Amino acid sequence: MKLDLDQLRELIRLLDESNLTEIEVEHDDDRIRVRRDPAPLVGAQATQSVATAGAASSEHPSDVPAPVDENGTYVTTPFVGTFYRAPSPDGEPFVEVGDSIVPGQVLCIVEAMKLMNEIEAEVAGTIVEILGDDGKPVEYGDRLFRIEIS
Amino acid sequence: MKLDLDQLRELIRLLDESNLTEIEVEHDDDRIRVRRDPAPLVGAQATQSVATAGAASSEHPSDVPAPVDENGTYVTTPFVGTFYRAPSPDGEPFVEVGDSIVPGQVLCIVEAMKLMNEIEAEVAGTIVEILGDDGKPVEYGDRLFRIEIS
Amino acid sequence: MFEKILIANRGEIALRVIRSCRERGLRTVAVHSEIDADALHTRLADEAICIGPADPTRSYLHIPAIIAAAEITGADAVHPGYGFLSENPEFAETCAQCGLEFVGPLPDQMRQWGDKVTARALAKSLGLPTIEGTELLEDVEDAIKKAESLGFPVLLKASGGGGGRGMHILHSKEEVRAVFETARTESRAAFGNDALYFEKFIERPRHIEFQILGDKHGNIHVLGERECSIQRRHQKILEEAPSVALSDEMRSDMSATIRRAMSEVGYISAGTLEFLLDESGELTFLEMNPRIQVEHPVTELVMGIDLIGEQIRIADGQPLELPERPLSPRGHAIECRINAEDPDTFAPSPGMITEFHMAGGTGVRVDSGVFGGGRVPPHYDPLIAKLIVHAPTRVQAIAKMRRALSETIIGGIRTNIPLHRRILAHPAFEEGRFSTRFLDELQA
Amino acid sequence: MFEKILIANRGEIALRVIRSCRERGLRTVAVHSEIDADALHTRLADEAICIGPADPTRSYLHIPAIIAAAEITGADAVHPGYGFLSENPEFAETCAQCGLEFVGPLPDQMRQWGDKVTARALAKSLGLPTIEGTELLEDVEDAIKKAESLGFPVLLKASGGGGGRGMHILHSKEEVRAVFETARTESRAAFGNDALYFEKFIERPRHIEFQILGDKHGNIHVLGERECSIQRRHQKILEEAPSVALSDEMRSDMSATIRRAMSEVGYISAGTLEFLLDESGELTFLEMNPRIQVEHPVTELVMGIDLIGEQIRIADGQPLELPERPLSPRGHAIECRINAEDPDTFAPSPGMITEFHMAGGTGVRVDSGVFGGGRVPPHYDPLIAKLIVHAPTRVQAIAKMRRALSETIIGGIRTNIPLHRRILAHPAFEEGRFSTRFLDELQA
Repeated sequence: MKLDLDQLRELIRLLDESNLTEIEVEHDDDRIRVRRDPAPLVGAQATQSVATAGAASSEHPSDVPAPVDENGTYVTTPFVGTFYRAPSPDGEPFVEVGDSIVPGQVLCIVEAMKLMNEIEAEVAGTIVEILGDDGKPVEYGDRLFRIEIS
Repeated sequence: MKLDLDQLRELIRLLDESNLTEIEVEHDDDRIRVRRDPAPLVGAQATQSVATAGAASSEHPSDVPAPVDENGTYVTTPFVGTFYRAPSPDGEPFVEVGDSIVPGQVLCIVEAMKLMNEIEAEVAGTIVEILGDDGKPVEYGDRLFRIEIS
Repeated sequence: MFEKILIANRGEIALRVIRSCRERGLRTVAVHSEIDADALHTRLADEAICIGPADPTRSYLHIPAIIAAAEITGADAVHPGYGFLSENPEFAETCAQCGLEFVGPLPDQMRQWGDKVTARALAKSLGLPTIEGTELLEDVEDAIKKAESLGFPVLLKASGGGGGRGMHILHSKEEVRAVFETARTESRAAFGNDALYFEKFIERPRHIEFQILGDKHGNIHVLGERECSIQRRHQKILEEAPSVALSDEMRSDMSATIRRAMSEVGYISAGTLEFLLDESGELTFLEMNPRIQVEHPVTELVMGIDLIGEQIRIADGQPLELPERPLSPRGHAIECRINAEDPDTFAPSPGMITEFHMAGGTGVRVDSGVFGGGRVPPHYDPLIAKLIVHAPTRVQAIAKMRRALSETIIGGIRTNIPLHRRILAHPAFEEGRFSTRFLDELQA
Repeated sequence: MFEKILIANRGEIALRVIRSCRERGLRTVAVHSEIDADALHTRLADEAICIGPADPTRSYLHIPAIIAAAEITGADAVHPGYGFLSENPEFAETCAQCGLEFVGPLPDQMRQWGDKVTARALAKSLGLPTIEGTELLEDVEDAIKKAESLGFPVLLKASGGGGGRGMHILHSKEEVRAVFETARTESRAAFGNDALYFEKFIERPRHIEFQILGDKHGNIHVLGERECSIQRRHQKILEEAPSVALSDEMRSDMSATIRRAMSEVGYISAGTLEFLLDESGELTFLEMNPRIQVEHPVTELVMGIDLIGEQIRIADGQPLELPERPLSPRGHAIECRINAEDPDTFAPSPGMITEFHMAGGTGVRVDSGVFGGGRVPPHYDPLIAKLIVHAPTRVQAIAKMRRALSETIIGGIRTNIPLHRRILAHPAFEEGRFSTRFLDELQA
């Protein structure tokens, strides 16, 4: 089977848009595989309670570029737990849509085992969408914020 | 998926060369299916013991054209049984490679349940290959002779 | 002992027979149609012979091709499975003439039990309780007279019918008058036989059947009953063993009666006596199927035996090795027939099986004839797999079957799994309160 | 009773736990890594939570993520399966601190039995026969002295080792001198612990293990033994129950001894006591595994119980409902571990499973964690399925397993099925004459 380049380009685009790291298409003896390295986690270096600024920790290596598509960059959660937009029930949200952010800035908290894990920004930019629901559970890798990099 | 005609022709050629009646190729949501009616049986009208000449019997309808490819026409067996090239162990073979044949001519016997089923030619032509082994079992649809149609 | 057995069937029952043969060191020959060239029975047998095109009348029902396949492979015996040629006495006779042992009853026994009216008379003469019924009906006036003496409602049945076809429930002589001639014409068209008779109609019966095995040495064993009331248009969908409707005393009394009756006729091989159980707890003989049945695994599980293996041993002339005293069922077994069909319309759903994951784990048995990537051809029975569970109690068996259905994933075709889930979730089913009308009422 | 259980595992054991939960009406939560997003346990649980990337240290071994998953789903209990966190007392303690019932023994019991030297001393004090062995070795001179007093050949073992790693057979004091320091360094690197000791080396032992269950009410049941001598580099490949090497008297004597010992320590949940059986028929305690084991199904089949179900009932505080008298094994069961690996080189063979047809039919149980079209990731244990058979006798069980292997079709990856076929075809295996060296000798 002949595969034209448009088709291959389409596959690559699909891969880019998704959370996946690999797409494999098998066809009798034909197989197309497009693959990329695992998606990095913006803010993945935030560790329990006290967020470490800057470089990735050895526990959560994230030395690959942040996933960027036409819609911007996503901040995903490296923790399973409950998503909170504010430091306390009555507190002001850390960020709102439209806010400019700088690397190291706390964007939210993911609580697990009574520990408040702060998630920090890794890039400078603007919050264009908040995808997590305040007070609701999040799984590992869930997208929390969409950011337009400045 | 773009399918070029060469590819389609290749599929059709594969189908023609095979015993199949259908080839289906799936590729994600795309599917190509090439199909033909069941392969006709040259000589299929030969019934038990006494071969009926000419038209197909109702038991073995074969009113579709014989399968023809670049290599000629094949005579296949409509009976499971033992293939014999001659009417008796010491007899002369019904046909040899190079022989000219006419429709209705007995080409061989397939024995089953002690009955000698004569297989007749349906077309005029020349025997170019004998594919059955004398005294050996044949399954339904096995090719017995290759014939070049005259 | 035989060395090689040809299996004159396809699908799950062909695999079932291959399994029992292989465990006994017997070689197996599969026969297959062209469309079944990649079917599982074709792939898993030691040898496979193509015997004809997809049309079953030219392959699985074509006696000369099957016998010829046995000849060229040197098979010693033929197992017919169920359906196809399994109840065809001519096939059994042809096997015998060609020196092949037919794994089943004698041809005359197949004839004896094949015709329903003959079978009922025979059963009666053997002391089995039979449903009240009439002789064959001469004409419409004779029919009205016989219906009135039997008492309405009555069931008008075709002597040559089967599988629930050709039956009419009649409540008055007006209905007899309205239906009789049509039914006679239908019967002639469908079965080549226009003989009709009446049976007493039981409003809400259960379908209960007893499994038997007889050997060539005069031994008969009765292996308990199966409950097969969950039917759609007289087609069984879900079966279980034992039946909640039978007490130990009823079971043991009827087993003794059947054993006496079948010993008298010297029945050989596996067979099933089907009964109706009426509201008052009376069992009446319905018919006898002289073959293995689809639902045999539930008996195997609760009785701890291999029915197909016993069939083969019997055909080989070996005596049954089962204990002298009747076996008691241990635990509870349920079978769900998985059909390739729409769960609502019941329209067949042949096609490519894109995904196939059957349930596993403890107490789960899978008898299937298909595989992921394989194709369900439109030419044959839609039964693609049987899911069978065994647990200490009926409540646990139901829970296990629900669990097993929940993890069964079949993609690419539609199946009746949603129907099975509805049945198993129904309070009346859970409580064991149901009749053969359960499914019609559930669907209504 | 619990309402919801989180399963802190993947693969076939996660499915196994889901099955027992579902049959009891318990809801299940699967946790999974990113690469297991489409795995069977993820698909078949009632809820599934992604807890981290493929690397197990960041997902299946990452305690905070698992606890957080239990918190956000409101699970009442955690079943750890085997491997991963199943023998981690800190995990069990964390569960307890977070209000989650850990389905397993108490953390202190896990510690008691987790260290081999402590465990052996405890076993000895409880009256279990233990293999002759030494205290920890101080240095090479101390080692030589102790080896000579024990008598060569001796087995040099790492106190923190397990699964057969870190062991050396030594035949002379020269060999002790040559190996001691290297072994100490290896042990420190592999187990974070350089404590070494000697055991008497048995040339051709069998590996026999006893299954126990203890509840929170002080009841202990011993559920017979398993024969696990078919090993490759101390990894079990094929297991059976019962063992042909044990007489009824040996079984019942050892069961009584174990029951007394485990009652004394008040052991809770499922556990396995592993023994070596030497050529003279003496059983000596090797170690105790405080968890469910891979090969538990062979015990389930011959004893007719659901070990995972009992584990859950025990964790919930319910008393064992097993009979007072020891159960006797019924029939014979064999398990083949199907690994995604090259059957000759044993190199892992991860990849896409293009075709997956597991055996079915009577007496065949399949516990699998994969499906056709699914992928075996390279990050985890290569065990993809367990094929388990149950038959009246060992000869029939072997025939059934051969049959079951013959119809198992797994495409796209390599598996060790050819190795299983070789084992089952070997006369010494058939006759039951083998030791833990069987497979090494077969391969040689």
